[in-house]
Amino acid sequence: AANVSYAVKDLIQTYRQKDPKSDIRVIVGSSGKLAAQIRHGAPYDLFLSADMGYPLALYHDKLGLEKPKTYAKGVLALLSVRHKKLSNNLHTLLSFAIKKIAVANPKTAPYGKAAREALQNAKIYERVKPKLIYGESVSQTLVYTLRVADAGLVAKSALFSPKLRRFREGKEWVEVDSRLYSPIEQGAVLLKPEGKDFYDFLFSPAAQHIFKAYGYRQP
Amino acid sequence: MELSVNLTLSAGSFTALTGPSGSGKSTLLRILAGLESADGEIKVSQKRWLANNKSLPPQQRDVGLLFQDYALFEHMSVRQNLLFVQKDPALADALLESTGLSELANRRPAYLSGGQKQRVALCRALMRRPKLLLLDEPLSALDPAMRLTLQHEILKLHREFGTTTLMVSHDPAEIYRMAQRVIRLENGKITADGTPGDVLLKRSGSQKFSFEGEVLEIQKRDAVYVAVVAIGQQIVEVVTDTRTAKNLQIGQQVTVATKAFAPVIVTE
Amino acid sequence: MELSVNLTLSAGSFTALTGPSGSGKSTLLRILAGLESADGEIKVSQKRWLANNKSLPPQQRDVGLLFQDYALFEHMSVRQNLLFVQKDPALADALLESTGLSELANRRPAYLSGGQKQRVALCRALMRRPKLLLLDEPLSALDPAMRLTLQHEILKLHREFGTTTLMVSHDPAEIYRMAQRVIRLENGKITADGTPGDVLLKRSGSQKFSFEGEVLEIQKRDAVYVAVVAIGQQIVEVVTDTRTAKNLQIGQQVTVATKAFAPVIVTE
Amino acid sequence: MSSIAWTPFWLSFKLAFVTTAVLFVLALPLAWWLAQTRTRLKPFLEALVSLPIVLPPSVLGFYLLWAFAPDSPLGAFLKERLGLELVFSFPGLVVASVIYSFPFMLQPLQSGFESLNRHMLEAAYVAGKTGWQTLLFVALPNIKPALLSALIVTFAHTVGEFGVVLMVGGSIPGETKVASVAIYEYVEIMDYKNAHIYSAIMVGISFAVLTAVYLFNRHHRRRLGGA
Amino acid sequence: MSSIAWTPFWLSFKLAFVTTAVLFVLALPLAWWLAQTRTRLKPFLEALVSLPIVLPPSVLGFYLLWAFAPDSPLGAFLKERLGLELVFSFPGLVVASVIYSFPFMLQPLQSGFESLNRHMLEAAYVAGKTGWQTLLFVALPNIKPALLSALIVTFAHTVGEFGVVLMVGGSIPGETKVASVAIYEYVEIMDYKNAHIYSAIMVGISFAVLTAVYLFNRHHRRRLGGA
Ligand SMILES: Nc1ncnc2c1ncn2[C@@H]1O[C@H](COP(=O)(O)OP(=O)(O)OP(=O)(O)O)[C@@H](O)[C@H]1O
Ligand SMILES: Nc1ncnc2c1ncn2[C@@H]1O[C@H](COP(=O)(O)OP(=O)(O)OP(=O)(O)O)[C@@H](O)[C@H]1O
Ligand SMILES: [Mg+2]
Ligand SMILES: [Mg+2]
Repeated sequence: AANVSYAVKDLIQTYRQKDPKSDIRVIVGSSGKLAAQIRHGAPYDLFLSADMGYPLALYHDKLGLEKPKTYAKGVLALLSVRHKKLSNNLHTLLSFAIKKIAVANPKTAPYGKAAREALQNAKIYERVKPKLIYGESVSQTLVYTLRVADAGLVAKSALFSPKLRRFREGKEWVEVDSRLYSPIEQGAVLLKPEGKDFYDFLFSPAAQHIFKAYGYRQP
Repeated sequence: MELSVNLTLSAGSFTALTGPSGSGKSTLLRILAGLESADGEIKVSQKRWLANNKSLPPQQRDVGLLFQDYALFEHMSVRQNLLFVQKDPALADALLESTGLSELANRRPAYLSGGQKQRVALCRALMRRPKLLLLDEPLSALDPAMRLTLQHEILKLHREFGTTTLMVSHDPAEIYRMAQRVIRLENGKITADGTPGDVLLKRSGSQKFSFEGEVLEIQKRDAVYVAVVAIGQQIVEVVTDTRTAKNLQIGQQVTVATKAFAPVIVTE
Repeated sequence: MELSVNLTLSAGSFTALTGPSGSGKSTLLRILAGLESADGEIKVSQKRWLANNKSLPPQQRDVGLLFQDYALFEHMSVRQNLLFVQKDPALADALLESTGLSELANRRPAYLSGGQKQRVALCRALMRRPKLLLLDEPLSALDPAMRLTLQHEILKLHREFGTTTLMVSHDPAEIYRMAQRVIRLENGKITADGTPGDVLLKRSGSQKFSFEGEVLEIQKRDAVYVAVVAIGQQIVEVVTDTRTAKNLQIGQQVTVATKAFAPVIVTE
Repeated sequence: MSSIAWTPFWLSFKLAFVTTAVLFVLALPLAWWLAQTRTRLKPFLEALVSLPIVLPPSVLGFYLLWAFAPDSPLGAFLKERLGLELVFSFPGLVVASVIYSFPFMLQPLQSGFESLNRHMLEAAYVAGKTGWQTLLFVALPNIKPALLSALIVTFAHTVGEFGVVLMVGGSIPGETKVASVAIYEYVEIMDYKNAHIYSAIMVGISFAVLTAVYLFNRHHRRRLGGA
Repeated sequence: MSSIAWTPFWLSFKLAFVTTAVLFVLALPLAWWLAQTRTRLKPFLEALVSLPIVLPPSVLGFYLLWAFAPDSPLGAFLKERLGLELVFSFPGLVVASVIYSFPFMLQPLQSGFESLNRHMLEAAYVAGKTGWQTLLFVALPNIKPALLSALIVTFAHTVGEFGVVLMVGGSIPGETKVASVAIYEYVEIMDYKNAHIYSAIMVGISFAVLTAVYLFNRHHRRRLGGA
């Protein structure tokens, strides 16, 4: 999943301190594409997805070595770089000043599914629906939010990427109330024995600390 | 090679341009049509077509040009080729009729014979009733009969349209028949300029009736020798004595003449 | 129009093909070269080139064809055009020399004049020293002098290569000079077949020396009238009496003859 | 399986059609000019107009989004002066596709014009025809194979493109969600069955359209007795 | 900013070069044949060979992945008989690019051949040249504008393509991670600075390559005194 790519950089650095000889290559892509590739023999050792669905599907097809586990829980954030009067209340989105809201595509992206759920539970989905524009991935949704939309529901982890660190919580972005959507469980599945070490490392306190620093919740 | 020409054509005149292959005839025509750039000046009835490197574009020159390689519009039928130049169906049909192309009016150029293409190109050049008509070997691919017919046709239209015509031709008889003036171009320079009579006619001293010819064959018939001589496009037999015959060689250039009496014209 | 021809050419002969525009001359040549499909049979020295809808491909026919529209290889220089056909630099250079193209050997066809292109096409057709040489109006774009030179050149090579030649031409003198046999094609059928003498020569009764000609001009000079008559490519002046002159019209077809005495040949 | 939604297909072909038409109008004069100009800048211009295809489509889309955004100078200009909003709208898709597919239309036309018999064009000039008339009535009909290839490649490519379109258009159903985006989504969510069905329909319609064009062309050529 | 990794660029241009070369060899005879055949199937064949571009690249990539996978009949055959593995390998990228870019090479060549002067080809036949000799030494040099356009569009398009390549190749550094994929990834992880730098390099190199080709062509044409 693309949304973990920021955290993964730090994860690898930490892992390297432990095991300097290791050579870890990261391949970034949408979960669906990567899943299709894995199905057809991609030489990947480990697959980090944005949800549990893809890892489970692979596991059921006997491509995973063990049952997938949740390595982190994603958090949904409301970001607006133009309209800076935000509250935890999603009802801000009903404001006339907000004409376009970027969300990830609920069909393909877990964060999109969560965003829709949150809007539904806040009972404003039908009213904001005409304002929604859909990004195909985390990054596309972010690009929309930054450039053309007045607000966006994005992955909180992305806001810790170098480019977006300048945005501050409470000012440009707020967390969306976690009760409004079911947890975004990001699952990992081990594909080859070679990935076992790093896979185990993901669940170590050191790694979990990094995930936390990137805005994820503990599984 | 440098093309350097100084020339005045009087309005409504019919001038022939002749000269060896590669002497610049086509280039001269193309310059007049505005298709080739040149230094110097072209003035047509007070209007400057070319002066000080300013050149009137071909569109505004009101010329008709028959390209040596025809350059027909490949995607149009014969008739469309003419009508594209000028929406004048009456003229188009008349031209096609007189060039024997009526039946081919709906064919495309790719399906025509060489001579048929040439005739279409001729018709097309005439469609605009141009002020200046430039014909680059317009009849070279045609048989003598068709050639003769079209020579008359061209002359007729030349007069009818009041156009000034410049025609490239290699055929002296054609030039004599059609032009009031001949210009011979050699290596880009004018080497002869005058009436066809002056430039083309061979007056051999006192002999009233003599031709340049080439011996093609010498036959012995009964007691006499007969030399077959080609004079232009005509082939004639001349009875000759044994001594002369013995000295003749095939391919030799000779003069055929009647010595004592004048020739007469016999009309049928 | 249907092309229907039954023809035997003897090996090593030189045959001319003539006839009006669109009569099928080029098509016949293309069929012989294997470029056009046809029903029937072609047999060349015991070998079947065409029989029962089985056609020998052009590549295996060993012919040289001069296309009426030249069809030169546009991306090659003049010399490369020849060498592509046959890697024979000596022959290529000799041909270019004798057609006056040596200086243009490195030019590309797009930069040649019409007559120069035609000469390149002629050279190219000869490069293979073909068994069957097919020339489609090979000299039509050339001036009389060049034409004469190349007629001799073609004949020379025809003999040297021992090739069988079929040449399309509209010029009777050219045919007489070059061919042993003439075939006239009209509307796809052979309407005349014989020696040039039989087909082209006009024997007008008892008159030994007479021509068909066309009156171009009638001039009054002193007391006599002079008629300028075009006979083929030659222009002659005939002195005529007043009564005859009065009856003559410009453009009229006349016979010019000497009645009493035979003409004589004068060699220079 | 849910019933098939036809709107994406309709949108795809509408987009391809409009893009091809717009591109034809834009590329035609430029191709004509490039084929005839003698400027020394020609090689640079030629390289320049080929550039839209060396960037990955989604990256190009990213830059276009940047340029079209309402707070960018261009976007602001377009919005205020022309009332045009190019992000997340069908017109935006058209503009993006036009930019991306430009070389596919330009190149065949230009090379077609370059191989025309120059005397034929000159014959039109001598006949008093302007450059435009010559272009439309003489040059264009005589490069039919190249023209056909330009139209077909542009059309097919626009039908298939989705990187630029997805970025600039944002997959709005009924507005910018074209068939290629729909198929992409099915593959993403591993709904392979629908992906297969939609792909098959897409390929089927395209095949029918292309065959029809080629058949028409063949028929037309025959009727005119062309080469 | 980390220092720039040049390998993706090297891979991109290697891929584009190999693809263009392979496609040229494959498309040339087909284009020649299609331009000359009189079979009634021609319109169908022509439509068929245009199809690879009507599918979205990543969807085409998906199908290719599926076909090339070692457990598919084709993949198994290739692996066992030829020792070729086409997924996640450079040869696989080449094969995928070749399939996807096929119409871009074929179409210009075919339309070039279709507008050649037929008598010129016949002159070669009469001179005893085989079809192949005529194709290589007469037809091809006479469609230079079309040939150039075919090569350049194919090359540029392969450089820019990433949908198919990403799917079949899987972004393996040094093997299948070409520049377009690298840029795409930078955009994906919102490292815009690097995305800009890589895009600029990509556009810069491509511009240089294309300009060089056009300049060379112009120079060459001049030297030969061509039209
Ligand atoms: N496009 C061109 N570029 C350069 N030189 C050319 C071009 N066309 C013709 N020439 C040359 O210019 C000279 C004059 O050519 P032009 O076509 O005017 O001759 P021409 O008198 O018409 O000959 P012909 O009777 O053979 O048609 C020739 O030597 C020819 O080789
Ligand atoms: N490609 C073609 N398809 C159909 N008909 C053609 C084709 N080429 C020529 N014709 C026609 O066939 C007839 C014979 O043409 P051909 O070219 O053999 O004539 P030709 O005797 O060579 O005439 P010319 O002296 O004018 O060159 C003409 O009526 C012509 O219109
Ligand atoms: Mg000329
Ligand atoms: Mg002919």
